[in-house]
Amino acid sequence: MSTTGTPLTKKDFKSDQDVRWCPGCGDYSILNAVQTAFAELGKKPHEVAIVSGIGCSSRFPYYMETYGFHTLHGRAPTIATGLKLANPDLDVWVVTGDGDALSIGGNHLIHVLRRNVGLKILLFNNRIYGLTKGQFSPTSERGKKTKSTPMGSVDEPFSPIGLALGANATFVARSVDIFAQHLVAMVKRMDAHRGTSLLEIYQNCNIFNDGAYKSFTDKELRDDRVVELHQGKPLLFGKNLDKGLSFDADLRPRIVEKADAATWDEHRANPAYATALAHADEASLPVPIGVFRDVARSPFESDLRNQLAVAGERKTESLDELLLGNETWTVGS
Amino acid sequence: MSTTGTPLTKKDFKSDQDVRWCPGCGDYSILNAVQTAFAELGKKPHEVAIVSGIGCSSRFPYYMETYGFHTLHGRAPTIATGLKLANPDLDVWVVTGDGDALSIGGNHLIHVLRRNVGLKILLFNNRIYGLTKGQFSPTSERGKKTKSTPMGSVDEPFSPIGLALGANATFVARSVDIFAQHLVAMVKRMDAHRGTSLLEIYQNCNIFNDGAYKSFTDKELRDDRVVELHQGKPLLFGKNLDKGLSFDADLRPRIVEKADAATWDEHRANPAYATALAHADEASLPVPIGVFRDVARSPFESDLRNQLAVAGERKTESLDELLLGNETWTVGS
Amino acid sequence: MTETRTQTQFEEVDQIVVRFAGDSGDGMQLTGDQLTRTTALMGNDLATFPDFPAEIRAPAGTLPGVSAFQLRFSNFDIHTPGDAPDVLVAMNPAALKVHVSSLRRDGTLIVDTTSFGPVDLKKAKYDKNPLEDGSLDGYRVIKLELQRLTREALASTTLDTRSKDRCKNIYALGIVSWLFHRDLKPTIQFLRGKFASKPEIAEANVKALEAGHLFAEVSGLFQAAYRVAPATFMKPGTYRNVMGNQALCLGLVAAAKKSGLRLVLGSYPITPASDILHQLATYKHHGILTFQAEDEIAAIGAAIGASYGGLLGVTSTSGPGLALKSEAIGLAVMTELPLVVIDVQRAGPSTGMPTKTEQADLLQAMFGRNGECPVPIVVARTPADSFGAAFDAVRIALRYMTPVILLSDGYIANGSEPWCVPTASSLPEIAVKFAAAGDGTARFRPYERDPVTLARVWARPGTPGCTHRIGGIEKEDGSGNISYDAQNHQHMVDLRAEKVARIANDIADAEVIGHPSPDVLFLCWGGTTGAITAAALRLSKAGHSIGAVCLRWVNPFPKNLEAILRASKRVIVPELNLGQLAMLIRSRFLVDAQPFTKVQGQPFTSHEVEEAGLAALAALRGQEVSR
Amino acid sequence: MTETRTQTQFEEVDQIVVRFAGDSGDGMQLTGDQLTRTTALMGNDLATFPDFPAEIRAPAGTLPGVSAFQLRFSNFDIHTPGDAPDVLVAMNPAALKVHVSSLRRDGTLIVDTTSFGPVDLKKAKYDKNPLEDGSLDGYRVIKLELQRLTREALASTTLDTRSKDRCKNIYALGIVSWLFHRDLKPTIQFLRGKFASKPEIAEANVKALEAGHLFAEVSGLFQAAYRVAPATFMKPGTYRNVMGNQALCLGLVAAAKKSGLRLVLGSYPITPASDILHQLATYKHHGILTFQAEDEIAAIGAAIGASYGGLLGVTSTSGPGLALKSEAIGLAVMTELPLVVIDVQRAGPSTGMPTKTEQADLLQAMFGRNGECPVPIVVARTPADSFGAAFDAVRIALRYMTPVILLSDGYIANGSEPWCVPTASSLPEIAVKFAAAGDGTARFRPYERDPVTLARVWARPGTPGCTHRIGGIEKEDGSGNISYDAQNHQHMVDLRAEKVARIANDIADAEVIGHPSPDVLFLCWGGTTGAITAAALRLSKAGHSIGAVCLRWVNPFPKNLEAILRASKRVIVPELNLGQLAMLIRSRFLVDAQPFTKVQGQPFTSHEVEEAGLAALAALRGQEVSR
Ligand SMILES: Cc1ncc(C[n+]2csc(CCOP(=O)(O)OP(=O)(O)O)c2C)c(N)n1
Ligand SMILES: Cc1ncc(C[n+]2csc(CCOP(=O)(O)OP(=O)(O)O)c2C)c(N)n1
Ligand code: SF4
Ligand code: SF4
Ligand SMILES: [Mg+2]
Ligand SMILES: [Mg+2]
Repeated sequence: MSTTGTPLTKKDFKSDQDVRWCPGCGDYSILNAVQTAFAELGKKPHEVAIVSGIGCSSRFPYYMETYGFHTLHGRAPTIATGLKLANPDLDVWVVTGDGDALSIGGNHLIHVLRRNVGLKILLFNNRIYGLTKGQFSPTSERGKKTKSTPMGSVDEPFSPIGLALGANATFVARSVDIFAQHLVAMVKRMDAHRGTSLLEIYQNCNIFNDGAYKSFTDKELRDDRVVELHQGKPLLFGKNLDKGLSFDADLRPRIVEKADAATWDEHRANPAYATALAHADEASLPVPIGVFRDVARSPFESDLRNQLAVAGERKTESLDELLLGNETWTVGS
Repeated sequence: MSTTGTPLTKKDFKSDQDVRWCPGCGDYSILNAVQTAFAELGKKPHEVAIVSGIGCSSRFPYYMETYGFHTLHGRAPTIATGLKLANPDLDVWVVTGDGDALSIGGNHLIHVLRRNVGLKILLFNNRIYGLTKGQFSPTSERGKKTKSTPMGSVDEPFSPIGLALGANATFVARSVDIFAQHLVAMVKRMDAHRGTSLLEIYQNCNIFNDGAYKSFTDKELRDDRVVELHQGKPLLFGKNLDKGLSFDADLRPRIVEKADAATWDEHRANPAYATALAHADEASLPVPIGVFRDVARSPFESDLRNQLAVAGERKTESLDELLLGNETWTVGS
Repeated sequence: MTETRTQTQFEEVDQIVVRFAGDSGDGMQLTGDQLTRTTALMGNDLATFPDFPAEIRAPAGTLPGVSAFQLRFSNFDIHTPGDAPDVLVAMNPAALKVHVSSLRRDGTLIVDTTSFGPVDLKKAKYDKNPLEDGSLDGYRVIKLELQRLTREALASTTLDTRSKDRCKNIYALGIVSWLFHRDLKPTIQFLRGKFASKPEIAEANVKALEAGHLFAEVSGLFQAAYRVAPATFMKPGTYRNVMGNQALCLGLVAAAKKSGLRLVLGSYPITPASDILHQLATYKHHGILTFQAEDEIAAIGAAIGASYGGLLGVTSTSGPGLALKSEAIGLAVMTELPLVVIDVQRAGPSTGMPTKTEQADLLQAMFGRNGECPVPIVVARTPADSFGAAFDAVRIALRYMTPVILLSDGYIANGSEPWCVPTASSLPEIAVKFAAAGDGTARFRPYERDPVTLARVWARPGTPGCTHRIGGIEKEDGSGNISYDAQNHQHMVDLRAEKVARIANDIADAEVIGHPSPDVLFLCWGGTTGAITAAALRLSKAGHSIGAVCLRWVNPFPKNLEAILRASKRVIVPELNLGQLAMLIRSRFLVDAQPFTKVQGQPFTSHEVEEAGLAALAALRGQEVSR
Repeated sequence: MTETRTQTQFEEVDQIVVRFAGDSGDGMQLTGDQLTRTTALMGNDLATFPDFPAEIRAPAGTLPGVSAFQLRFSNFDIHTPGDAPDVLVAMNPAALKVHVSSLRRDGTLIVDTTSFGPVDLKKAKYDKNPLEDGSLDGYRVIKLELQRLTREALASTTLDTRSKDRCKNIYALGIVSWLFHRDLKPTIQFLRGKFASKPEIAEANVKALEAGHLFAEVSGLFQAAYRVAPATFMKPGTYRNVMGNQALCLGLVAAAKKSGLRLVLGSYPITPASDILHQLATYKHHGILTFQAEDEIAAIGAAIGASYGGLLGVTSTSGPGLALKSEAIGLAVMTELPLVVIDVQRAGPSTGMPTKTEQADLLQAMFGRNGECPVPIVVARTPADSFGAAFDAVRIALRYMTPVILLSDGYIANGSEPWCVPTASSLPEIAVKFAAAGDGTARFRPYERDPVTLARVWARPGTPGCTHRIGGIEKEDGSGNISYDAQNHQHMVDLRAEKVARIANDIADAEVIGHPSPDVLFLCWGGTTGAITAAALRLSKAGHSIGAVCLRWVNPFPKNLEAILRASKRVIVPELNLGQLAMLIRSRFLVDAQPFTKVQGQPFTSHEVEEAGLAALAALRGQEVSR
């Protein structure tokens, strides 16, 4: 709770509440990474507010020594929008789950993205409903057997990044709970963006969807199964960065020689390339992590605030003048 | 109301209710085109159900001699989903507006698209709220001055097609209220698709947003300002189809010589090219109409019905057996 | 013919009720608005009732397309726009069909005969021509070919015929202005302003207005013009005319200024609440922030977020939107944040009849949330009273750290009346105190309370040393930590109820209008106040033991209400629903309050209420005799 | 030591209440379930009360992580899982801390002493070690190092230590099984089935079970084992044990089959309603279609769509979800479509305490919609009664063409009791008639009604000649065309209310339990039925003039309710809210019904209710004397 003096550390972002996730849950690593990043960014606890929805992930604010609001299932983006409008200088983060953000809250999510409200959204994607004990979510793979789909789900999943790009998001990135350094770096990148930044974090729910990302996050597989996006750099992967990723004529990503690797540009105005990667097949291609898109557009809250300023310059009017309006008459005593 | 015998005509799809749109509204042309298409497709009125939300556009079902359900603002896709699950053989259409589909109803829209429920969605996009008398909508251009935004809106609009592609839609197309033939053709294309088909229809609201599309739909401008997408054909436009459209390295569409025009393929698995077109700048480039995407994926309702069939084969159980369950004991008399 | 001008007979009357009815394209609302403005400026008391069609523009000439505007003005204190008009202006057969039956017997019917052909009659579902079949015999009918008259008047202009025809309503306004001795100047000024960029049109309209006025005078069609002296009963002060939604917005802004807080409105358009969004959007120079959200839930979410951020969050909607906001209102209750939720009621259920009025959301406002979730409810009673209701809503929300639901309805929202404008300095200050910055030594306790109001402390995010977490899960009092403790839950449920109950300490006592200790008491709330006040005043003046209480707060009830109810022998609750307030009163006080209801999308007429009062009185006397 | 085995003392008792409490990872629910199963199969009457923690898995050893399961079984008719347990099994200090106070004075406390180190005690917020500070003196304390015992018992297996430790709860179950003379076979069968793919684990568990059983017998720690004879009062028939949510699902399926309609469930997961979705999802072979929607609104939308399509639409949720569905329920009312809306209530307001029970959604169910929007409400009263409630909900929804809200709560939903299984043929048929195909000569009129029930005609889309349009706008009766007519609106509002009122003709009369014409009447609804029935029966048996009515339908009320209320001298309404039914009763009948409430996330104990009854009786007698 210290608010002055010496540089803050990770510990200064820990609240006094017991953390109540299942032992082994990926949420712990994310909490750790965010606290680390916040400390390294030199944030002050009282300048940050974290707004969440409902879900295991949405318990996050309780564990952070910042301002926090644990709201309603799916509605965090709306409340965070109001908060940001109220106080554009406040550093507002949103924590949400795949169910919270993409099932019940899908509409609010795409609307903040299109508006480019200055919110930083951490989307914990465990491809399952954790808190309600294991139903499939809008990011669960087809055929997923869960309590609510004993014969397997028949829903095609969303690509959260693809959806965000479709909604005209200005900053979209992806990381993984256990890639601590990468995750910290991504949190810092989000922080630097003006407008909405969305970070999809692959998160393991070891109780209801254990190993969801094992096939590409396991230590031994990682190098061959993950490709990191770096601005202006070729798309390389493999232990010695000896393989490349490129796009065919239909813009389908495909594995190529190192030399033929496409160069990544996160600043492209048109989201088509990022879309191509977002919808790439996870099973057969390396999974991209890093920044998919980062383009500039003025944040909603500053445009709105600007209008107030302009209006204020154009017209001054006392409360009395306002109440009286243009047409009055007087009744004498 | 005739239901037998001789081939039906457009008139057979007219209900006995007075049409109550403003004189000159684009909705009239759309009504006409849909009635024409239905007749030409040989549909029978009782085999069709039209579900709508709330808005001027959503009055549509009242004017069609079919089954019709005028539901709640934004919720038509949910009710249509239930109806299609109840009766997969029924021909279910959804009529919605830009506010209905993309503002309050955005989440339901992206979820039916991802699930690929067998619904045919006509999205009347007039870039305004008609029924509530003229507020800006999620498709209104930035800076739009309306009753609710006297200093101009600061919201970035959605590209409905871009959003739909982001949600993994299997069929997405665009047409214009006054392009009667094209519109009829598009309605027929939708009809042929299995799964969700979404048609965005640019519609003029002559009361609250008159001339929204004038700059490219006016007779004199049309040839130079509209490009029709045709499967396997180059992207050509201009009076004599003498200009072409292609994509630069960043996949930004740009105007090129006829010979250099890109070939359109609506069947691409990856939605990136379609996305590139969907987000193209309307002011500087010809506006694409036609089918952006048409790919195959099994419809939600048939997958779900299949599970019932499989389950039925695997296990037969009488109601008595079900009620008794596995473990019972008897109390004697 | 000029000499006739000077011979104009003026009949002095104390009030006039006039209704304009025509196609929604005919500009009836504009016509009515102008007559109202002028009348306000001439110092009469007045009340208006615009009646919109459901469609933006139904096909011309059809019954659903009819739009109407009623104005009543007087030299005495009036409370409703009147039951039956003295004068009806019907611009086409459909308007005639819909409205003629409400015209006063022997009333004046001005009818535009331009379109009474077979097709027009059919559109209006007339079998025979009503102008010819004797069905209008009881009225003083004045048939005018308005289209021809207008065209003739504008013959010298360069306008095309269609544009000329569009001036028809202004021509009619000219006629009516003469008839009621209304000043033309305000309208002329308005027309020149409105069409500033099209001076041709402006002048054509002015010409039509003056021509209509002249025609009325010289044609000799009218036996006399009427004059209503300015109202004199009014308390001294500066007056303006306001519509309900407008007054409500002014109340919000005034309260925000008096509290020193910026106001953030989160809203989603819906009839008849949209004008609140529109109006507040024009107050940006007062620091008012409006946000048109993607839906009602996002709208209230943004308002809650703004309140959490230390601003004044407000959200406005109508019944179906309130239904959607119910879950979020629960969050505001649980997190004890100030918030004003405005419901401008319309006829339901479901989509219902959006352009018609009703008072059937009271129980939804009281109970439409999961769990024990008490919310105070304040109601706007008349167009001008909306100012005070809104001001009060803000005051209580901030003082008690609670969401407040403000109920208005379509009838008051669009109706208008004169309003004695208060000076800013006469309005009470609204004290707001935020938690002060801490030094980090003591943990901030967000659920510490004011012992009097039970309001919790409000800390603005950004304040050093006050970091804290809140949410919708039950929390420990004081610390605000999550708690599943059984006793704590009971405590918190009781406490939230008690907090709302204590608001009774902060609201005005109920006042009895009419007979001071009546045998028959009308108890009403909201938009029926005008009709009930009028009835109670008239009946008590006529010597009947009848009075009325018109509630400003429905939850909690004012402290003196119980005594008033018990003192009267019969309580009648007139409501535009099936008896919602009656049900609250009955269960709370175990008093045999009788609902008197009407659910027709229309307000009560004073007459209906008077009859109900007299019937109750008669029944009571009968009982007393037979006892 | 084998000879001691034959010397076991069996004490015959008529009932036992046992509670298991441990970490949420300790498998308490599974242990309880198995003991319940066995007990059911042994023919006792029983009732259970599982009490979940809010978190999936709070940190091991902490207070919020404690999970408990209480079972009461008997040879006589019981109605609740019991107030104070006779035996408490506490698996760690936190479990001890949370639950010991409810143990009967002189009750048996079996406590696992494995983890009572300083760290463990601190996690449980114990300052001192309760095993040593004398605070447990009043109880018969049996301290066991369960971890060591289990490890020893499994020493010969190849399991790793962690897996061995996981068998601890089964070892404890073995002990308890001996103590209460419970058969081991059903549990052994279950374990072999559950771990079919891991036979090693299965056998280790079986071994632990048997070892626990043997240990209890040979250790001599217990003075005696207890035997509860099978219940004999039960009516003859075939029984099974059912949980409330399960019985509810069976009721839905049975009703669907009896109506010949396919059932479509649209749902969105939410505690404690999710199991309805889970359960129905396993009935695909019965043609049941389940759809996990993107949210609660989509869920009810799909259900409404299915009903419009001619199937039986059902949606299930808990309080916050019901709030979100309110707008759509209004649509179902307006379009008069059959629909069952299930609300398994949990403690509110807002997110509240999701794993705790409450009855505070009654008024939301009654009034939580815009406009006058009546919906019938049926309630589940006990776990097994949920079957009938669900069946009735479907029956009325189809017969009256109306949405029906079915209220259950967390306490009944997860509780279980024996259920006398009806045969399919004994269940009433539910007649459903769809509009027949037309030849297109006459326009189909979707709002033509059955004169008795006022139900409108139901036409399945796809039927030739029946095309029609419906929607949420007010409609003309008969034709179903949009109508803004004032009189029609009044007619339709009245008619929708009347339709719901007429359901009273089709529901069972209220029955008085206990004293047949009591001076003090308990009036209750839903999940408090067990406690109130028990109290009324005991008190009336003891000679007090106390009886109870436990409502199945809350809207409309049964026809004979008024007479019953008026016949009693005092009406007490025990509810887990602040008095919601009481408020409906007071306003409706103007009877001074007194709420007796508790809002602690926990059910009433019979004891609490008995005290309230006796107090009311005493007050009444006092009054009678003083009169
Ligand atoms: C209105 C409402 N509906 C449903 C729920 C129940 N609920 C709580 S969390 C949740 C989903 C959680 O999934 P996700 O967002 O992926 O979070 P996770 O627990 O996996 O981190 C649901 C359905 C609720 N609390 N409120
Ligand atoms: C729950 C709810 N919120 C708001 C409204 C008000 N409303 C009706 S239609 C509409 C928007 C209409 O815009 P759009 O969907 O674009 O249809 P259009 O009228 O332009 O065809 C709104 C906000 C409503 N009927 N219900
Ligand atoms: S249920 Fe899954 S997501 Fe939730 S806390 Fe446990 S491991 Fe984490
Ligand atoms: S308001 Fe616009 S969209 Fe609506 S009917 Fe009129 S012209 Fe058409
Ligand atoms: Mg999740
Ligand atoms: Mg629109």
